[in-house]
Amino acid sequence: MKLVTAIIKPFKLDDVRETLAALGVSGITVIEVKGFGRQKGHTELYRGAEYVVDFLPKIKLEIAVDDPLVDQVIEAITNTARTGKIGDGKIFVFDLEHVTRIRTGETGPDAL
Amino acid sequence: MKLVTAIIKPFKLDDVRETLAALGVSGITVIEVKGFGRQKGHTELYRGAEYVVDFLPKIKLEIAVDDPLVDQVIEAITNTARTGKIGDGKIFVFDLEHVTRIRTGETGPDAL
Amino acid sequence: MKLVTAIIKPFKLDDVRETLAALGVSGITVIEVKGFGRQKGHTELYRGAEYVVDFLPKIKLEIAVDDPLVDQVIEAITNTARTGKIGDGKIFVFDLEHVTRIRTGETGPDAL
Amino acid sequence: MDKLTELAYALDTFYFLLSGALVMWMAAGFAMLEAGLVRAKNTTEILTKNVALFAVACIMYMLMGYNIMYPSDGNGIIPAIDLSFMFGGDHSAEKVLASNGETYYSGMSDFFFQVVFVATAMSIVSGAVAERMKLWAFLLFAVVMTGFIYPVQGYWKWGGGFLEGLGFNDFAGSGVVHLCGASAALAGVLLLGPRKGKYGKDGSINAIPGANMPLAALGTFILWLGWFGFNGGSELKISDVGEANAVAAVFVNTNMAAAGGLTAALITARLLFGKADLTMALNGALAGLVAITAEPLTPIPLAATLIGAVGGLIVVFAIITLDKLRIDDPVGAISVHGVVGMWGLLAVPITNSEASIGAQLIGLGTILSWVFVLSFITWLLIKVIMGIRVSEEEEWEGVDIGECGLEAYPEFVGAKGSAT
Amino acid sequence: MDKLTELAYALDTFYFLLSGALVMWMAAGFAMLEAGLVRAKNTTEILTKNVALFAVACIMYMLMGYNIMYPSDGNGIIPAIDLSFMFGGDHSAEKVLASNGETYYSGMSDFFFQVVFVATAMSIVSGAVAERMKLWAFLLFAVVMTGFIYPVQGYWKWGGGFLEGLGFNDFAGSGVVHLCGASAALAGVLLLGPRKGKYGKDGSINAIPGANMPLAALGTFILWLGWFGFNGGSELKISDVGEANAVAAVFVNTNMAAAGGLTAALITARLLFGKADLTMALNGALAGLVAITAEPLTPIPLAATLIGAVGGLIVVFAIITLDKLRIDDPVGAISVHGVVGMWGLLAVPITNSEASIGAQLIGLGTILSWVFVLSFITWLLIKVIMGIRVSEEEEWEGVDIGECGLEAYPEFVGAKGSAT
Amino acid sequence: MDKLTELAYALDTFYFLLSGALVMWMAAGFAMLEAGLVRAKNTTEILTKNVALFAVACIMYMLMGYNIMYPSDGNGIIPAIDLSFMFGGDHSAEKVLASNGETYYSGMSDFFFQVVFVATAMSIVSGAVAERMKLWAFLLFAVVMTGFIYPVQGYWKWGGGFLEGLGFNDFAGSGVVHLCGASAALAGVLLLGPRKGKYGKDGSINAIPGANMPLAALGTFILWLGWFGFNGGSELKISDVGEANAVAAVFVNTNMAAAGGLTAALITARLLFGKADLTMALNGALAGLVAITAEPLTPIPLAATLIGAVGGLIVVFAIITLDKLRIDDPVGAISVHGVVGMWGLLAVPITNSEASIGAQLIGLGTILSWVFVLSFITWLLIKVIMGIRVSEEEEWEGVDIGECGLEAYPEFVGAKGSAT
Ligand SMILES: Nc1ncnc2c1ncn2[C@@H]1O[C@H](COP(=O)(O)OP(=O)(O)O)[C@@H](O)[C@H]1O
Ligand SMILES: Nc1ncnc2c1ncn2[C@@H]1O[C@H](COP(=O)(O)OP(=O)(O)O)[C@@H](O)[C@H]1O
Ligand SMILES: Nc1ncnc2c1ncn2[C@@H]1O[C@H](COP(=O)(O)OP(=O)(O)O)[C@@H](O)[C@H]1O
Repeated sequence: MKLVTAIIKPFKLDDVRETLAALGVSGITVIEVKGFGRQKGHTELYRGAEYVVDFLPKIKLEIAVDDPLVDQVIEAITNTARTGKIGDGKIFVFDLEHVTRIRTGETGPDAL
Repeated sequence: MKLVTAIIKPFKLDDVRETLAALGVSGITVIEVKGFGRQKGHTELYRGAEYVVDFLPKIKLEIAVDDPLVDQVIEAITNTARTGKIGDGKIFVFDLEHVTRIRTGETGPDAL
Repeated sequence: MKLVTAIIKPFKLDDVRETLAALGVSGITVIEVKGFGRQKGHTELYRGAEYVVDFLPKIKLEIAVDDPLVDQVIEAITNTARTGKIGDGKIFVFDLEHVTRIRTGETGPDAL
Repeated sequence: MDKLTELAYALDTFYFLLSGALVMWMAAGFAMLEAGLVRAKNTTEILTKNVALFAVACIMYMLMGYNIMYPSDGNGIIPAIDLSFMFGGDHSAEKVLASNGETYYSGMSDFFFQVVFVATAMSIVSGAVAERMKLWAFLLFAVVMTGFIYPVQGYWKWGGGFLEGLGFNDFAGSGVVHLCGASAALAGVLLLGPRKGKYGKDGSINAIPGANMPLAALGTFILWLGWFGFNGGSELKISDVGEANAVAAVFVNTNMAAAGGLTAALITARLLFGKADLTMALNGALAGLVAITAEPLTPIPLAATLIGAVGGLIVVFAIITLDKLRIDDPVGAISVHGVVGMWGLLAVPITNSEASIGAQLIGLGTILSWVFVLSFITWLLIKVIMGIRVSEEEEWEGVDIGECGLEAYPEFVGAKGSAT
Repeated sequence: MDKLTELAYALDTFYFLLSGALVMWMAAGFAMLEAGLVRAKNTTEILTKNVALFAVACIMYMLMGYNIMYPSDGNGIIPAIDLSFMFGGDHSAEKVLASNGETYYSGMSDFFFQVVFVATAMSIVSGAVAERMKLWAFLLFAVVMTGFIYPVQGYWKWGGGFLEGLGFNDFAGSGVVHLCGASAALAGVLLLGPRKGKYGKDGSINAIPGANMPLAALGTFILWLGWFGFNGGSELKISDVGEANAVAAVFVNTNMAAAGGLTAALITARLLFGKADLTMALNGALAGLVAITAEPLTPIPLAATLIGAVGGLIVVFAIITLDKLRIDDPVGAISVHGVVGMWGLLAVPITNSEASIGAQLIGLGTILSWVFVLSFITWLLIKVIMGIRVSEEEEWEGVDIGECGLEAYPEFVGAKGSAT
Repeated sequence: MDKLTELAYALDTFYFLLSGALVMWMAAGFAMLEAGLVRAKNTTEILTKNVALFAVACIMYMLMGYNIMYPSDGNGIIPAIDLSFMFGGDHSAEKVLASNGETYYSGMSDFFFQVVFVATAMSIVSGAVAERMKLWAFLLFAVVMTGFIYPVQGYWKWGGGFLEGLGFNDFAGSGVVHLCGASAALAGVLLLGPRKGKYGKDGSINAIPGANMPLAALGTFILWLGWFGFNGGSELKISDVGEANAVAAVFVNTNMAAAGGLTAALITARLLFGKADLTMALNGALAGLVAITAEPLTPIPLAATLIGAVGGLIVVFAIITLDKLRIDDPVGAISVHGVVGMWGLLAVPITNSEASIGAQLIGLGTILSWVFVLSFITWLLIKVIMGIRVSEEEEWEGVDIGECGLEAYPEFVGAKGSAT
């Protein structure tokens, strides 16, 4: 199993969620984060003093999936979240050693 | 070392924290997240228009533990966070390659 | 590639970000978290009843870096985020199996 | 001379209307105070209760309450009811001129001033039962309270009933309004039980901090301002030197009592807890206001300050004590309006030589027992019929979604669903 | 006798000034209501619009509007303009005494009372076009609206123009102020289009919840309070028994209509949606207030309650219907002030035997068409010159950063940039 | 005739009391403005300061201040003190009737009006020293300021002291209240130093955005409303045609100046920064109000607008300049009340031919130096005794937890502890 995490632009959340649901992904965890990367923040003036908004609001998704689905999930996110403009975000994939579903105690792929 | 992460229902936070402390877990990092899974959100009407609350508030815990403790931690969380109702959450375990304690520079299990 | 995550004190964020930028790190994702560890929260009285602020506000950084940079990044964070007082935080390192840049579809170290 | 009488009538009416408008504004004060002191997940619902109870109070008092409280006739205990106010009507100029100064303000302005008082009494209740009482059960209680329970005891004192006859003194309603509201609240809270998580099985008392302190402070300022109408308007007349001086003295004393109460509570909290607990300071200001309400005219300013300060002192201990008794009142309404309301009633004889402690005790006891008993029965009936408490799950999730279908702060992470 | 006349003049002036101050306060009410009902990312900008429109309204009405609306002369359709108000001046004591009661309050107080009315009309617009209209385009429209469009129709009715001559009844401005504001808003909304994401391609209507319910409730309470000045002051005089009674009746009816509107909307929403939608209840209270504004004097309190209740009922359906028509009005301003404003005008003949449904319809039609057409042209010109809508990207990111360079809640995670 | 005199007395008293109530309301305005412009982690504490300073001001002014400021006697510089106000007492009807119009309002109402002014002066201070000054040190200063420093200079002008004799003009207190508050604030800020992180070692100036813009806007609206009482009440009398006209003119000019100030600041900020900075617009409105306060009666409306507009222009540059001088004033209080207060004083001769620039300068200099020097000494003493600044760690963590033990927004992630 893998944990696919994706940093995306906030307004793409709904589209991505729908695409993933269509793929059969059964769960997603969403975290609001602030991103710092090639896409630069903006400098604002507040009462005449500078005010750099360095960190841009992003959404981080965490999706645990069984191995066969990984590539499809990556592709689906890439296609749906892309605007082609800088700051579209990243996908990171980690090895997931173990999963438990708290409700039932099931473990492994069944628990996803 | 492993990183155990758990997605749980928010109101279970205090109980889980206490159980883990009893196990000897020395640190926890807590993140407020929104979850999307089998447990469905609810549809509300706001001024007559539909308003789907898809994402339910959840708490994500991250606990770095040394290998011998992993199973106990998983079990403790499973038992404490379980309500038996859908949406109780998941536990994900990752391999943790390296740890540093910033204050002292210690690394490895000592740093936990 | 590795994912370096660091839990730090909030007011160190700007310094750490600058140090990392100087190292050539091209992106960081920042998450506000609450930490529970050796540093104890404080007990307050609200209207005469106790009110334990167990969880202290912390900042979690996630930085995906290519292998050669990992040690430098750990060192830089350790040095910059250290105040020497309890609660300075931890650095956790994970193996990062795969990276995609959503905008371009690039993968691997190029995508960082 | 006739024009002069008319002008005086106009001034008194205007003064009365503006006082009423200030009291109406107190509804906003209660709404903000309560919205600030509950958790985010219960905020929309407490706002809904506050706006809706005001509307219910106006309608019920128009339909029934006003005629019960100020009946054309009555035997001192049971008023003679005709329920005709809803059709309006006012004093003609001829009648005013012929009345020899007896009729000196508009009847409509009288209703306006009175109706906002009943809303105040009801607003006191909403805070105490916050975060767990069902919305519609609460509104049903509001119907009974504002249409019947409040007006009857109001009649006993202000409508010329037996308490008035006994020499019970209550200038602007430490008893008739504040103690009344608190008694109803107490009955509700006893039947309702504390919020989940407030008291541990081991006897521990857990703090449940309010979500929005600026709102709580704003609410207190609004109430403070509105109280100038509440007490100032209760002089009922302003159009000669003596009356104008009286109204001015009431303004000054009302303000000083609030200042005294705030200061005393802030210092007490600092000494007891080691910190300057803002919510206690706010409750202290309100306690000062409640304390002076029974007699804001006769004290000199220094005395008013002290009467308020004692109120501020009392309220801190009352809040702590109620918590020990496991009477869960999220905003401190029972302490502020009930416990300190009693202090206000009992303090009248200190500065008003016409008042007697005996009459004050009778008044206090009458109001407390009438309102408590009637309210208890009403709450109980509602409990049997439709239940008064939301489900455990709804309480965890917050009553906003369950009752109102919308969150108060939907975009702020953690606003909903946070633990405790 | 002269001193008596002077005193009456003073009382009437004072009453007028305080009424005006209460109406001024409504600007804060609109600001809070709108700030509560938009998303966090658009909050600073809506606040900026609200404070700035008030300033623009004051300045333009001083420079032009007041003289247009209350000209020294005119033919009933086109006023004779002299634009001299900005230089001030007031009635001398001699003139007052010689006027035989005709001149009974200060001219300056009249301007003050009038200028806050025009600000009210303009505040209605800001809510409807919120979250997508450019700030400076909006302010440019405010210049034209408050300097020209509003005053001209105001002249037709209150300045002694042809609508007054026709027997059109509009006591405090259900038409002249509320319908006027709503008509301008409608024209703007039609040209502007709905917010992105509000209506799906598949015909779905998406809710976009407001970010801060306590502010919305506070705003409604402020408006409710201010309305006592709005309607109460519109009697224009208080200094004898008849006038004092009239003002008191207006206070009572205004309050009862709000209560009726709130209750009706809350119950309707509960029946339709299954939940007690707070925002509908708030809109219901405002609807009740708008409904009674055309005639708050003649109804008995029961009738006022019912007129308000019908307003509250209408507003719920109006909001749903406008949404179906894809007319996107984030705060419900067009429904509250426009649709219910019409109801208010048409309800006048029910209780006022001097009003005729015909004259009411003519007035309604005149105001609606004049304001809508002129506003449409103005918006269109502004659109051509500088554009009226922010860029798509700015809309996604929130207009706060784009227009004002600062966030409303910069420290709260998720305040900005959250999806939808 | 006697009844007429009494009625006039009643009207003037009522007008005075309501004006005072509006000024009291300004305390809420300052509290909201400041709570909006500080960071979330310092919000509870600034609210606590604001409510507590009001209470302290009332008590100290009752005990000492009022008798110092309006003494029974004095030599123009040192007042003869008797400290008897706290025991109350008012004009008898006989005295009023015998006074031949000299005694035309209640003495108690005078105290009420005056006491809320001193609270205003003190409120100005709290904003400037926000986010780093110790709570109890601040309240100790409030004791000295409201009991002694303010009343002495108040005596010099309004109590019949030497500034009054010199022909110094300050209608409602651009100097006596606003410059006074700002001078005390400046002394405090200089001793206190800037907030950590405000100025970089490299000379950079960092913006520290306020946490809650709706509160800042609400605070400004409250102040705007309250200012009608502040300036309008300072005419002191309304009961004849001339006085009524004067009060009306004051209302109009006060409003126009605020509108002018807001517009000028908004446009200036837009031109300088490229964005419509809401906080500057709000400060601009307040600047307009401060500017007109020294003379709101003689200007024609157009002139009032311009005097306010100049104030709005000045305030933007003052804020930028103070920042360059590293004088850290989180809410802009020194610029709004101090710099623009001076402009207000100096602008009096433009429209009031009885004022001279010389007398204005003497008044300005006297108030500024007296208040600054005395305040500086007081702050210094407090600093020596108990310290005036919180610890570095407490400042990073926010003073809410350290001083008050509770967070303003405990449920919102990131409310506390966010960087900077
Ligand atoms: N090396 C990295 N480690 C962690 N997060 C990153 C990294 N690089 C980028 N990110 C995240 O991805 C977001 C988008 O990256 P950015 O460099 O701005 O644009 P792009 O995705 O187009 O390359 C950033 O805001 C940040 O949250
Ligand atoms: N595949 C997954 N990847 C990431 N998070 C998941 C996944 N499945 C579930 N979750 C998280 O766990 C929470 C609970 O899951 P859900 O399917 O609703 O119920 P249950 O835990 O009972 O199976 C979700 O709200 C989500 O936050
Ligand atoms: N075992 C752990 N797992 C996850 N997070 C931890 C762990 N230990 C500490 N942390 C995080 O690091 C923060 C600092 O740890 P703490 O024990 O307080 O001090 P120190 O870093 O000085 O050892 C905690 O607040 C928590 O967020």
